[in-house]
Amino acid sequence: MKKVQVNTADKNYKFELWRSNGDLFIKRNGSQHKADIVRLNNNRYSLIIGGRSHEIGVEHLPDGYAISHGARSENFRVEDYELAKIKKAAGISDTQAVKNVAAPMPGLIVDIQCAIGDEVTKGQSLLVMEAMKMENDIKSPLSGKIKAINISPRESVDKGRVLVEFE
Amino acid sequence: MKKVQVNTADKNYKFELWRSNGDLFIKRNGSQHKADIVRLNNNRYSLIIGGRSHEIGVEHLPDGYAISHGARSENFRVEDYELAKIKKAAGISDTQAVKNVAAPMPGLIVDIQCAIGDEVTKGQSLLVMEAMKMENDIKSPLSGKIKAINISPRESVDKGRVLVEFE
Amino acid sequence: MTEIKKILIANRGEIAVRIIRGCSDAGITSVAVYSDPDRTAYHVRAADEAYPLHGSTSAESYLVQEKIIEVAKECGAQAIHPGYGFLAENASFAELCAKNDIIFIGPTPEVISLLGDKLEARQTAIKAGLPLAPASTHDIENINGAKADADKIGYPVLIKAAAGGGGKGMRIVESPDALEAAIKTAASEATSAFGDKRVYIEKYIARPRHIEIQIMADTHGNVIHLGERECSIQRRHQKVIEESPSPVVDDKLRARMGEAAVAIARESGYVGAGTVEFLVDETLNFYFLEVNTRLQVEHPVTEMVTGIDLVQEQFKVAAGEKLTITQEEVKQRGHAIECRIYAEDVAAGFIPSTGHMAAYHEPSGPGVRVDSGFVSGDDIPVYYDPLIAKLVTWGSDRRQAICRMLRALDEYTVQGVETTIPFEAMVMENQSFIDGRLSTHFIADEFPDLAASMMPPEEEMELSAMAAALIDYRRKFKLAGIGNEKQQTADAWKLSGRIDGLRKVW
Amino acid sequence: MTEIKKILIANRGEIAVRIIRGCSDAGITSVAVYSDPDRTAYHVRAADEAYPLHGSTSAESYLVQEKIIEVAKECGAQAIHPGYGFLAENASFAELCAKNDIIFIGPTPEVISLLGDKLEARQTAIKAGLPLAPASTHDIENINGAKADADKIGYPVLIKAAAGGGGKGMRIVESPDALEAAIKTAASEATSAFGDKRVYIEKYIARPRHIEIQIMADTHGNVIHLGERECSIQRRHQKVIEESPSPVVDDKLRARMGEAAVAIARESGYVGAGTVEFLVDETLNFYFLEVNTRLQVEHPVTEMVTGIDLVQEQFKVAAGEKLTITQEEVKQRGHAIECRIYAEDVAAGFIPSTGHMAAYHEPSGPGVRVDSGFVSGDDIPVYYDPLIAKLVTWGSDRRQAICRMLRALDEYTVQGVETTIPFEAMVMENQSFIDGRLSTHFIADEFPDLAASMMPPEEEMELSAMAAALIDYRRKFKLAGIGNEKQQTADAWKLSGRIDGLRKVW
Repeated sequence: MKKVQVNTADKNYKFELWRSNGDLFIKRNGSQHKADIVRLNNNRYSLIIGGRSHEIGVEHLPDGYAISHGARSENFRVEDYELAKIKKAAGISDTQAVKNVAAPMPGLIVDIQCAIGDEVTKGQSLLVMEAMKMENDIKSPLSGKIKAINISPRESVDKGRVLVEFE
Repeated sequence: MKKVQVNTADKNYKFELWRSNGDLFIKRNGSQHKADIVRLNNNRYSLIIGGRSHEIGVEHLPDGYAISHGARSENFRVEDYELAKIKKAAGISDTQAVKNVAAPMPGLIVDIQCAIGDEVTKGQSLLVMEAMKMENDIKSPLSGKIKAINISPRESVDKGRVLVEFE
Repeated sequence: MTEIKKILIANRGEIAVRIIRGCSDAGITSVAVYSDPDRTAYHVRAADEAYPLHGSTSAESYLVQEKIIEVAKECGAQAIHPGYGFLAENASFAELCAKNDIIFIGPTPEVISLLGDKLEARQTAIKAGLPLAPASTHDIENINGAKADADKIGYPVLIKAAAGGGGKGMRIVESPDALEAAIKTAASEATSAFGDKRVYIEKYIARPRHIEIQIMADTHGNVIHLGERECSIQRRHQKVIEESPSPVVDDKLRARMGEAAVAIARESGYVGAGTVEFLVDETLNFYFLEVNTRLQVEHPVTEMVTGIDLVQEQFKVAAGEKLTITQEEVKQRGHAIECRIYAEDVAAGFIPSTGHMAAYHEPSGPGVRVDSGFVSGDDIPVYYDPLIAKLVTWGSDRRQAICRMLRALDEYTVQGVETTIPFEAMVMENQSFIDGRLSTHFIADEFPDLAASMMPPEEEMELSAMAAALIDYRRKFKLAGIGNEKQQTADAWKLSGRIDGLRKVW
Repeated sequence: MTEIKKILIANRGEIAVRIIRGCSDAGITSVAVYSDPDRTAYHVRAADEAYPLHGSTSAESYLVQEKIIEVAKECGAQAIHPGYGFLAENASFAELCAKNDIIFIGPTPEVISLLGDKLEARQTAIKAGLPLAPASTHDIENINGAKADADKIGYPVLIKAAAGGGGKGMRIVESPDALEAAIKTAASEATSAFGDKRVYIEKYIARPRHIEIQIMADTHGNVIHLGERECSIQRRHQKVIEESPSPVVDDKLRARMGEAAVAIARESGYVGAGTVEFLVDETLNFYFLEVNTRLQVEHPVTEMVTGIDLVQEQFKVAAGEKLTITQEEVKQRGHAIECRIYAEDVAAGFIPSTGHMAAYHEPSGPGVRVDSGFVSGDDIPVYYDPLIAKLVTWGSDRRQAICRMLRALDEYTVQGVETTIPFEAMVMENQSFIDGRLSTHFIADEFPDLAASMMPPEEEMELSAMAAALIDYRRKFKLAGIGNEKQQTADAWKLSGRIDGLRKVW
């Protein structure tokens, strides 16, 4: 039997898993289910948990898994439960807060609407990017103070380029 | 420039191929075309020859290629033209005649309608196989004398199993 | 009236997927069952719930009535949809469902028994006033009686299994001396196929069309028909291309055939969706053939032209609701054609072809519907029927439906197994087909040498040969490291000879 | 009359594929053109012929009129279909086609110019007797004139680009002090989008519905309309979900709006397929908005309910044929809904999301049509609009169309990029949508905090977490070589730590 904790950016889920007579079981909050997981192609899996049938996509990330279900995708880290407990006791955070804003797509920086040292609130527009003939507001994912702005107006950026950093 | 001969079981095609200014050209019977071939996924290729657009599937065989176009598939061997000429002069056949009958699908041998030493004609029923709840006549692909019968009635066979051999 | 919230689908492949989609469209929870080789089949992945039956063959899984009932009870399904084939026309299964308080989506066990027996069905048809081809009224007891019957009917005659279907246990007999042998083989085939050796003799109708009427009946005595389907193009007595409306049925004939179909439904106490099959001779006389007490494979062509979802209607009738459509409200619009896409080698005589599909892509766009049991990357298992999908096209007229079918067949990519696609494309371009000149002998008449007809045209062969030459040239070019692509030639050199590695470089 | 045998499609993506399918259905040879990044795009592979335009961006390829004309002349295409966007409403391109004796599939250059200019279009609408929202009759010359106009019309007002479309150069102004700034930004946006800085002022209608009428006119003076489409659900002033018929349009209103649309078509001398757009206020008054002189993105919903193939009709009209349908023969049947499937991150405010699609599978089955520009394994290029496909469902009524849309959205697999699918599923389940209570403010009204609305439900999160735990468990189990699968554990050990290798073993 194995106890694991599955973490997202702001949540965690505890499960127990074990095998018995060749079948796989998973338990959460006292309710236990038989689980059958079979790989298909293209990193897709058929998952039957307690009779419910699901098809999911899996991408392996350096520190976890991106799980696609339906048209949504979420990232998860799987940790040994005992280890997670120790980390918590030692005051090590489970979730690494995002401290920067990366370009969500390749494009052109049209306007910068913030400055270093600004205190911004979550959802506030930081800059405007042009991509696919559209102007897109890039909004702040958190409330905080801006530490660095790495780009200039009229600069072309690739997807994933860190545009703004927070303190 | 390269001259090749492309062989099927009973036909052959001669082509000349060359590159010029980064473009690929192919010529047959005096008519020449610009050819553009780009790989997609799953062993599929986009082929534009003389402006005509085709999508083909390619499987690599030990001695050639299986080319799928539309819903059909054919096997081809590609040979150097000079080599093919020499072989022909030396009396070596281009095409290796099929000299046996293989199971076209997995199934059960229900009836054997021929015997060793029989002279059979092309299209004659050799045996009956049951597969997918259907009885299927297995017909002779050629006219010739039977050398060996490798199976017995009520025997289960896998796809590709050589059932009958010709002299 | 029972509210049906969960339905178990006792089937697999495209029809299971079709019914799962129907459940989803009706807000009903769908339950799939599966044999071991079907664990990753699309119907299992598409359903809300899925439970194993274990076993590999149909006999070990989809045909084990008790296992299916057990799953239905455990998961709380109120109803079972049997699809077609397997247990769809099995009266004892319908009875077992009733005993376990599970709704069987189909007619009562009594009606299944009555209409499933061809001789009893004939009697019912006679009572309902339907026209029938001359036949022996009983099963054949001895060869002398059979000879007398056949003489009375007149040769050629057809030997048919009383419990029959799908061409099994069927033989055409041209003259008295062939009768005895034909009866023996037909009876033996019938025994192994249906566990019932009874056969009977029927007048053989030359070059008939197979035209059938879709019926729908509720538990309140309402019976309607939804027009006809022409299913004349058959191989091994099994349908391969169907359409609605039939090119030869006009409003008058439709009304007459429809009335006949409704009459036998009323006579038998029919409930649910069913099909009354007729043979139609060259002067458009029609003769009752049989009743299929289930959803047909080819039901989508009727759905496309009438706009009525037959699976939804089945659900409503099963729940005890009244039919929401009257006969007057049934209107045909345009024309629909279905091609069954089988994994079969047509040139070799329509024999099954199995294997891994290296590439699979279904057509779509205007007027195209695909009812499929597979998606890209799936294998076609060897245990079951080789039906990959049903490709249906709709057009504002027959010409447009044919054009769209040709286009859709052309778009359909199946790499790795032989399919009936090239054959169906050939039919769509055949002049007799275009003119609507059809009969159950269509394939034999139009393509007497099928293997030769199926040879690819020379220009296609040349194109494929050219492709092979280009692929080979490109490959050798890259092996020699002369390629002008992004990857470094040094890498290409390193891989030289390792074909597998190279494929990835291309 | 000209027989059109070959058509060049001056477009890409789903609309190019749609028109290629239309050519195929009509027995016409299709010619694709492509930019460098589109060499392997599906429209290139689906066409009969394909020629490069070279260049990466639209400006270097699909917008270069001379290149396209040159390809058409070289390959012998008699006609060019511009699709939508790119050169579809470009009068100078239509003129260039005419000069080169190539049929431009669309109205004359004069009509494109006339109706493409919003101010001239308004004048034409007035002449034809159409109801209009109050507006400035000329483009704004100076700010004082503009202020006077706005005062006369009454705030709030809308600043619109004379050459506009797609929400570009559009601004809502609530009060006089915001007018000047809004005019400036609108004019600057209009300049960069259309090369035309002219803007004008129109009465702003609160919570309007966007309802449009499809028209079709031949060169013989016959003009018909094919009913309406409701396209109220918009983001960034661009449509995202459309349907036909509209939940609020009855036969009477349909007839009045249809007559208005036919009137402006006659007034302008319209030929071909076109769309007359109206705003409809809360008491169902309608106001002329603009005419789109091309095939619309959302044309399939009209095709599904009328059974008329608009692309085929365009071909016929372009060849000089008379319309084969009269106004009386146009009948709507059932209900159709279209969801545009965009590669966009909805939670982040509908911003484009690009990348490689690791898995891609389109839905099918009863009542489902997909007009797509991609197949499995394709990338979404960054140079163009992020429209992956249009998913259209048909039902015998609106409820069934919604149920089928929900099912089809659920079946639609797109792994690797964010799409609008979860958003559209949420709309299908929204009570206001179900009740047909729509306006162009629908998204803002119903989902004021879109990011929060787009959060996955807790049970889905838990399922995904469970999946991650199971995948991880399975992987570690295999790493330890305890797996009971076929592959030898020795091999698994060897690969231990090499994740990439291991993935293949699973």
